[in-house]
Amino acid sequence: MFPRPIEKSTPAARVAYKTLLPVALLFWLLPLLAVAVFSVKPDADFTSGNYWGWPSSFEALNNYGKVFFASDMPRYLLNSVLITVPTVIGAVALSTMTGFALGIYKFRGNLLIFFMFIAGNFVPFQILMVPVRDLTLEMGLYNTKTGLVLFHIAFQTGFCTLFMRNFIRALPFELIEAARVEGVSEIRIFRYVVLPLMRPAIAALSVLIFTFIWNDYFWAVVLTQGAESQPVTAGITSFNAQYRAAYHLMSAGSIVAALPPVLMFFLMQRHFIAGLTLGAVK
Amino acid sequence: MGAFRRAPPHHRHRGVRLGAPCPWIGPVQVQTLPKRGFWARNQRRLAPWLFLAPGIAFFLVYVILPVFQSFNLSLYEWDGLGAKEYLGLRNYEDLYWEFVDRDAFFISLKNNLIWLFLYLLAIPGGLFIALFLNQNVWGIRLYKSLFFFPFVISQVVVGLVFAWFYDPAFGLLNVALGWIGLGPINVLGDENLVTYGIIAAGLWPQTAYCMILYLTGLNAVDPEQIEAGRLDGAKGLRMLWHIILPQLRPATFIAFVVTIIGALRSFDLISIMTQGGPFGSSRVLAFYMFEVALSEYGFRMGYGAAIAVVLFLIMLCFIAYFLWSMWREEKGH
Amino acid sequence: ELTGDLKIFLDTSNPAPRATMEKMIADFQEAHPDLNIETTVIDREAYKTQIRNFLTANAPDVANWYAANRMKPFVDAGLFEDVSDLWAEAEIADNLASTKGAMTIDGKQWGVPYTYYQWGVYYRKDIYDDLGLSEPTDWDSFKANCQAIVDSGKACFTIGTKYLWTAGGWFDYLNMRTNGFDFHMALAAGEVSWEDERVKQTFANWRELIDMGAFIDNHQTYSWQEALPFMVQGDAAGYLMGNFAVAPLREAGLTDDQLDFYQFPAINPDVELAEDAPTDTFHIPANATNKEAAREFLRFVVSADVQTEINNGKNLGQLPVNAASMVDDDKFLNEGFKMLSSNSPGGVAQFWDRDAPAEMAKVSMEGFQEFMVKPDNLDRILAKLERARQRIYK
Amino acid sequence: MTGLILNGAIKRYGEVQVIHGIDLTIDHGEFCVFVGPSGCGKSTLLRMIAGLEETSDGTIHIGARDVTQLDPAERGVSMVFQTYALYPHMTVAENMGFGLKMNGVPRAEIKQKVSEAARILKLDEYLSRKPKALSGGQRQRVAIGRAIVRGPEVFLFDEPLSNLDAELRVEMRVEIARLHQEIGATMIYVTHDQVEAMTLADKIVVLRAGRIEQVGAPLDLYRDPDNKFVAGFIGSPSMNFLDGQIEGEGKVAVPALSRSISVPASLCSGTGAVTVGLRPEHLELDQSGSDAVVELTEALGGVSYAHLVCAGGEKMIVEERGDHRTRVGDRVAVRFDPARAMLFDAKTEARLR
Amino acid sequence: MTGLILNGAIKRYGEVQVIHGIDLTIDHGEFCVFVGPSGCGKSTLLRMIAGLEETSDGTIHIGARDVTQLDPAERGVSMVFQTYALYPHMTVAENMGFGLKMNGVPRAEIKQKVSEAARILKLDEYLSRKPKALSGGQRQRVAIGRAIVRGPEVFLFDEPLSNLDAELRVEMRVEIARLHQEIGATMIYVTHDQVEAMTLADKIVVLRAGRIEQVGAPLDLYRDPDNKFVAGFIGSPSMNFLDGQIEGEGKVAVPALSRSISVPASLCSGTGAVTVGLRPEHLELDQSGSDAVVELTEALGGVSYAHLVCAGGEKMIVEERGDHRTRVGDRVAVRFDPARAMLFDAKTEARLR
Ligand SMILES: Nc1ncnc2c1ncn2[C@@H]1O[C@H](COP(=O)(O)OP(=O)(O)OP(=O)(O)O)[C@@H](O)[C@H]1O
Ligand SMILES: Nc1ncnc2c1ncn2[C@@H]1O[C@H](COP(=O)(O)OP(=O)(O)OP(=O)(O)O)[C@@H](O)[C@H]1O
Ligand SMILES: [Mg+2]
Ligand SMILES: [Mg+2]
Repeated sequence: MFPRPIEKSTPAARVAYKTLLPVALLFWLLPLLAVAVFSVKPDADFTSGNYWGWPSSFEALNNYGKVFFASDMPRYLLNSVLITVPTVIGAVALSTMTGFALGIYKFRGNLLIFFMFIAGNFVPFQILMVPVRDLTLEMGLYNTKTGLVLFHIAFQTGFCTLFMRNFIRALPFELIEAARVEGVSEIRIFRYVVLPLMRPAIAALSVLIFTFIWNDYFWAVVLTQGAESQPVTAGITSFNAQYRAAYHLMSAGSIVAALPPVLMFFLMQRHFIAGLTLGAVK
Repeated sequence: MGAFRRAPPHHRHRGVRLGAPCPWIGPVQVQTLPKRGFWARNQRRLAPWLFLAPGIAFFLVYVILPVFQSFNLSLYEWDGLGAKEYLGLRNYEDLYWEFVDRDAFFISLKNNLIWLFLYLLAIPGGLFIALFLNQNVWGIRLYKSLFFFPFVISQVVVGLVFAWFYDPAFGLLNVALGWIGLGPINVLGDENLVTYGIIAAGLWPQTAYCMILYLTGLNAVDPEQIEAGRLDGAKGLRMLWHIILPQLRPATFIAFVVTIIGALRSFDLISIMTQGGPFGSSRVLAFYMFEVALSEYGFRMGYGAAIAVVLFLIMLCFIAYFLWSMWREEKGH
Repeated sequence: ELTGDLKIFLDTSNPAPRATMEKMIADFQEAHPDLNIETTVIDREAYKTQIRNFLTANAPDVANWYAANRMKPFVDAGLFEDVSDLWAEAEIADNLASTKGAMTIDGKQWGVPYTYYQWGVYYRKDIYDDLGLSEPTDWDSFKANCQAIVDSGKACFTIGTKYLWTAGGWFDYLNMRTNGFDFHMALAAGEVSWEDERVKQTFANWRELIDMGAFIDNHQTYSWQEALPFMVQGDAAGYLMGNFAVAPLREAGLTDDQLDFYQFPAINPDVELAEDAPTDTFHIPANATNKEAAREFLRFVVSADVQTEINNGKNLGQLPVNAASMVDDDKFLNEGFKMLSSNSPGGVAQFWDRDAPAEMAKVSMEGFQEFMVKPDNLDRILAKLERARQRIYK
Repeated sequence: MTGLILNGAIKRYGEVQVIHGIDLTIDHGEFCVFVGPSGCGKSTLLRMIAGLEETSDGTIHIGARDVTQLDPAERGVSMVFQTYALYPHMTVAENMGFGLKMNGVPRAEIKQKVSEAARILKLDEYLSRKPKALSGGQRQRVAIGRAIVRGPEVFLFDEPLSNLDAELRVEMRVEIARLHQEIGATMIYVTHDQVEAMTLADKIVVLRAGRIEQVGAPLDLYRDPDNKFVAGFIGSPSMNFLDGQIEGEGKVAVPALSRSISVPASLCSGTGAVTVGLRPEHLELDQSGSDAVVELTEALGGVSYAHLVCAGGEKMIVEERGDHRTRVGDRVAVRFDPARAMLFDAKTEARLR
Repeated sequence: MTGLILNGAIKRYGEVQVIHGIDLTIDHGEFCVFVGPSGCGKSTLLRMIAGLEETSDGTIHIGARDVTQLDPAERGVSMVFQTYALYPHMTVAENMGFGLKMNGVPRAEIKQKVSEAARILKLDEYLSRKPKALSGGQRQRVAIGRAIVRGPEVFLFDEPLSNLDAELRVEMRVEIARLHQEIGATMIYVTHDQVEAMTLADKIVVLRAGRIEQVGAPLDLYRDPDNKFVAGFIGSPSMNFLDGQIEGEGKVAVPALSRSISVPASLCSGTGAVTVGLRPEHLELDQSGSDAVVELTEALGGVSYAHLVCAGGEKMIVEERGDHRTRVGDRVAVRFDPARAMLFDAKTEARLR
């Protein structure tokens, strides 16, 4: 392990390290903590200029109550869920299949197709903006969640394929050969041998995609408008406008918007980090 | 799909009984000799295409074709409503003049370069934090996750938070500057500072990302090599430089790629924090193109496409580099 | 008798205007019970881009929008119905004459207005009283007032230029007062060079204010709403803004005793006063299916009674477009109405970003913002705008 | 009968040919071992038989059927992989029954066959465990069980024991021998372990660079190799090779030992360079001479190996048993029964006999 | 002199103690091998000597210096790892010279030392290659070269050959023995391979569960083990153990062979259960008897092993040489020289002598 394990150094160094950790963390998360504190402050603190002091009273219930019951926030949150969940399912489904095909079979053009997915994944997505918007319009899906979902699925398939293919590559190929010798058809090999083994990858990827999509702003702005279909990232900006300088409500709103991916991250932390390792560093 | 169905029972156990029945497990038939339908004969050749079809279809329609459509569109003038007017390379010529005149395009390009270089600071930053956190004390896992936190939050929220942080009237930055006796500065309102201010905001989550990449990389460092290094008398920074960093190359590579791409794609933060202002001085290509093509005063689709094409060409260098190194690795196997 | 479907798209998404519109449509429905009216309200900002889609894809029968240059792209693309026939009808021809210009392109009319509002200086009367100041009547008293306010440690004007257009309002007034309405319109139409001496004079006047410290600091980081608290808290004494600013200012606690309004005073005594009065409009998309009902609806909207009703203080709180309507008994509406109807001989402009083509508006407003922060850059800014003009108005 | 016949089997990867026309007959019930140095094509040949690699040319018959073009599943073979290739997400029972299940065999029948195989392999207790809860040897047994369950005509093993540690390897080797005795099926077994090959095989196939060097029973190869390669490959420690020169008349000069040895005259037609092969276990040392110096001794307890350097620098290894052992630095004479020496043509490396 | 002395060396991981007070002296220039079953603490002990693990208690002296608290780099030791631990991004020359470079040795001197080591290890041609372009054996040589270059007083090897295949292992083993002769430094070598231990060691240290079972020269351990554990551990195939019962008067009944054997009376004090140890190479078979049935034979060429099952079900292995070999199913008598049998206390497992 590098650097040298701290347990092996002097007790003084150990204590120093252990005190430094929370201090460093505090600094690192300072902006966020500020928002968290903002979100429980009363309106009056802002008019009286008490931005950075201790809240004069705790208005968490009040502020969050307003966010949930007196704004479009719930609507936006629901939209986000309705956009994110189908996208995750779709992208993961498509990419397990492409990853399987590219990881297992040797055929002409394999690497070419694989590279197509990778290159597409790294394309600056702005270049897709106008044509995709037109395409969505033509399909009558402009300003619908479906339109957004379809695009997200397609675009994420690039990254997911890279991820899944590398994962499948790392599976022992003998497993597939063993199944072939036993007379299992290719589709059943996928279903009964490979798919169960990909569970960790699927979990990791789902978490990753969830955060990507949940946090997407650009495409939300390009392909949707208005509360009936926009996700929370876009919603929060109009929430912003709606509440002008009501920092306490904006903070509460931001926190609410950030919460689902954060929760997801904490619940699935292991998968998330594993996912990064599997898909990225490899 | 007929080929998928299992062969009918009489076929299935037609079971040519070849050779001696294997006495140890009772009579054994050669399992199945189904009629070799088209699918059965060709499944290994067809299966990959079957699995690829939906993915490729989606990807072609939504990603690959649009790239070419954008190339095409950049040769036209089009406001999204009426007929397209063919211009040839006029859009690019205009971009050229904007560049020469140091107009919006020049500023965007310049800012993009600043983004590219400064964003790379996330890599050493991430490495530093990763080294700091790569210990085994109680609760370290929680610390690691909390340090990773900024990456999970939407850039929209990050943008808002930093905008408040920089707020000239009450922002924490100016409060802090006040403590050390420096005058208030309006980071987002100063055309010389604004880009750096936004980049700093962007570095926050990006550093977290690089940190996690390095943490996983450090996990994979071969402990025996560290021990060999210790026997060889390498310590501290020399150990880091000679033994650890070379082993972190895969992590560095990925960090480099995602950071470059993140820098070139930067849109959310600018859009949230400044809308490209003040007076357009914080624009980058990605934002400029959105502004030109889809914002309230925009709808010059062709021109926007031309900007996107330029951005794409820059990115193409990196994509090519990435593919090239992947290709080398694939061949290496 | 009208039958069939009538699809109406609205951008009046804020609660009050939304209720007003829904009430008005309900009244129309009552008069035409066999008509099947379907109303869709879209977020105001979203509407601006979405209109491009629905006008081509699935057009409603009626849609609202803005006058002047703002409707030009759709007129040019043939997406709005020519409603000159309506304007030929006596009722409309007589009572809506003042807004006819704003609805006219190529000599034809493409829609009808339903409301408009004045611009001008809203100010803290209590502060003026404290400092012993009164409403200025000319450029010198305007500056003198301002100097007095600045000397008292406040800013004369709050403004938030993050989204640029607020700077456009200042330019409108300074330019119209310096060079007159016609010159202003010619500039918007790209007929005058930005490096013209007259334009420079406008900026020279503006610079006097800037150098004086008339505007709040860091305005480039605020939106127009974020600039309101400066006025509310008394750090700034005035705000050049549209009448829609009144509602939030009142909401924030300013009473009608504290808040007052004056017309932007003359600068060049040789030019006639002209005002900004942005007009909101209704149009019939060219692809509409029930144009007959749509025309009837437009007639209904501009009729005197309806205008009185929807523009009153409880509803839109703005000015009716029909000369035969009553202006609600609101201090600011009354002042505004008086100003527009009797003290705006030079003409009525829509607003810079509606009068100039979008692209020019964007570039120029960015220049205005830069100028307000860095007045020394003026020559560079004007050179840039001139280049843009040459490119944009081919 | 379900033997196996390869007829001119050839494998090419693109331009490169790695199997150069193998002709081989394996009888029903025979235990055939492929040995050869790494990269010689053992695995490739086995995989061609399994159908996992396409055969570029030639034919493969299993029993009476030409299976060259068939899918692996239709060939009636089972394969045991070096890495076991157990499905980690299935229990032992599911692993063993998976192939049957996928082929629509009724559940009761699967169950019966699996428990029968488990009994044979003493896996009964582990049927509901997942592979990762098993030791290496148990996993290997499951892999074999999976092969058994399908009741194939031919079993294929690709270095099945090389992932086990030394002790377990010995144990499982005995197990496999017992299994072959018990079920009597045809088995083809790839290994590069001398001992496995010698102890398990009915017939050893020695491969080199995609060609068969010799086929035969283990002791036949040991006693009567066809060429220098096989002689050197079979037997451990390896046979010592010394350069020799035919002096005619059944005499071969061996400069390393500075003497000539007599061999049957029939072997020495004409003159020419030969290689003399002497197995370590057929040599004896004698302190009275000075053919060579002991450079190193390796004492393993019951046996030790003396590494000698001859006058000319040639190296030899001699096995010593009993209580008297030489020591490093001793000068020794090397004695042997000339009848046990083998002669090889120095150029073609073919055995002279 | 630069021998090595361990004095009550103890290692604890938290609560768990894994090395229980080792006292051991290794002389200068000695080749000392640690053997023992997996997990007995061989690697831990070696790493404590290297300084890679802290010593929880006790002291370690190298030469006259107490190094217990020193950094690895300061102890004058070099280590060769099982996985080689070559720096993949450096060339062979850089790998070998890295330690010197870190210690500020002038470049010319590094170069000279590296090429000297390369010469000894025959690596000259590969100096500018990266490790991944080398074969396993070459990598192992580079790892050794890296250790040599620093000219340490003590070399430490942790199973350096276990990642090589059988053939290379033999080759490298001889290489290491030669190296030891050539440079004469103190070497400590961990392995679980019998043959390596027997052939390389001047002194073998047999460890079990963090304690030393016996220390001695290889053949001493083979001939004169202190207890059943060492007896069973040293020698391959393992010693056969049969239950016995002292009948007094120098007689031990061995039910498995249904007879008694005579042993020196001094060994049989009182009555009680003993274990009789018989090495496979000390047994002979005789077709004339029926002590046991041959269950399996493994013919390796010069030698074969007969696996016997005695009447009571006990198993034995017997080594056979020469031309006459038994066959499976034969009923045989087992003969041996009773003087070669060893007796162990059935309870304490200590050798009775
Ligand atoms: N896919 C392939 N493409 C090209 N050459 C290949 C391929 N697979 C194997 N080879 C070559 O075929 C030859 C035989 O390989 P094979 O794996 O059969 O050897 P082996 O005898 O099993 O060796 P080992 O004992 O190391 O397992 C090797 O030279 C190898 O390089
Ligand atoms: N970091 C550790 N924490 C706790 N116990 C450990 C640690 N490292 C090793 N051990 C324990 O110490 C004992 C000795 O381990 P060691 O690696 O020295 O064994 P070994 O003899 O080298 O085994 P092998 O032959 O498998 O390499 C083992 O029981 C192991 O579980
Ligand atoms: Mg192989
Ligand atoms: Mg070990």
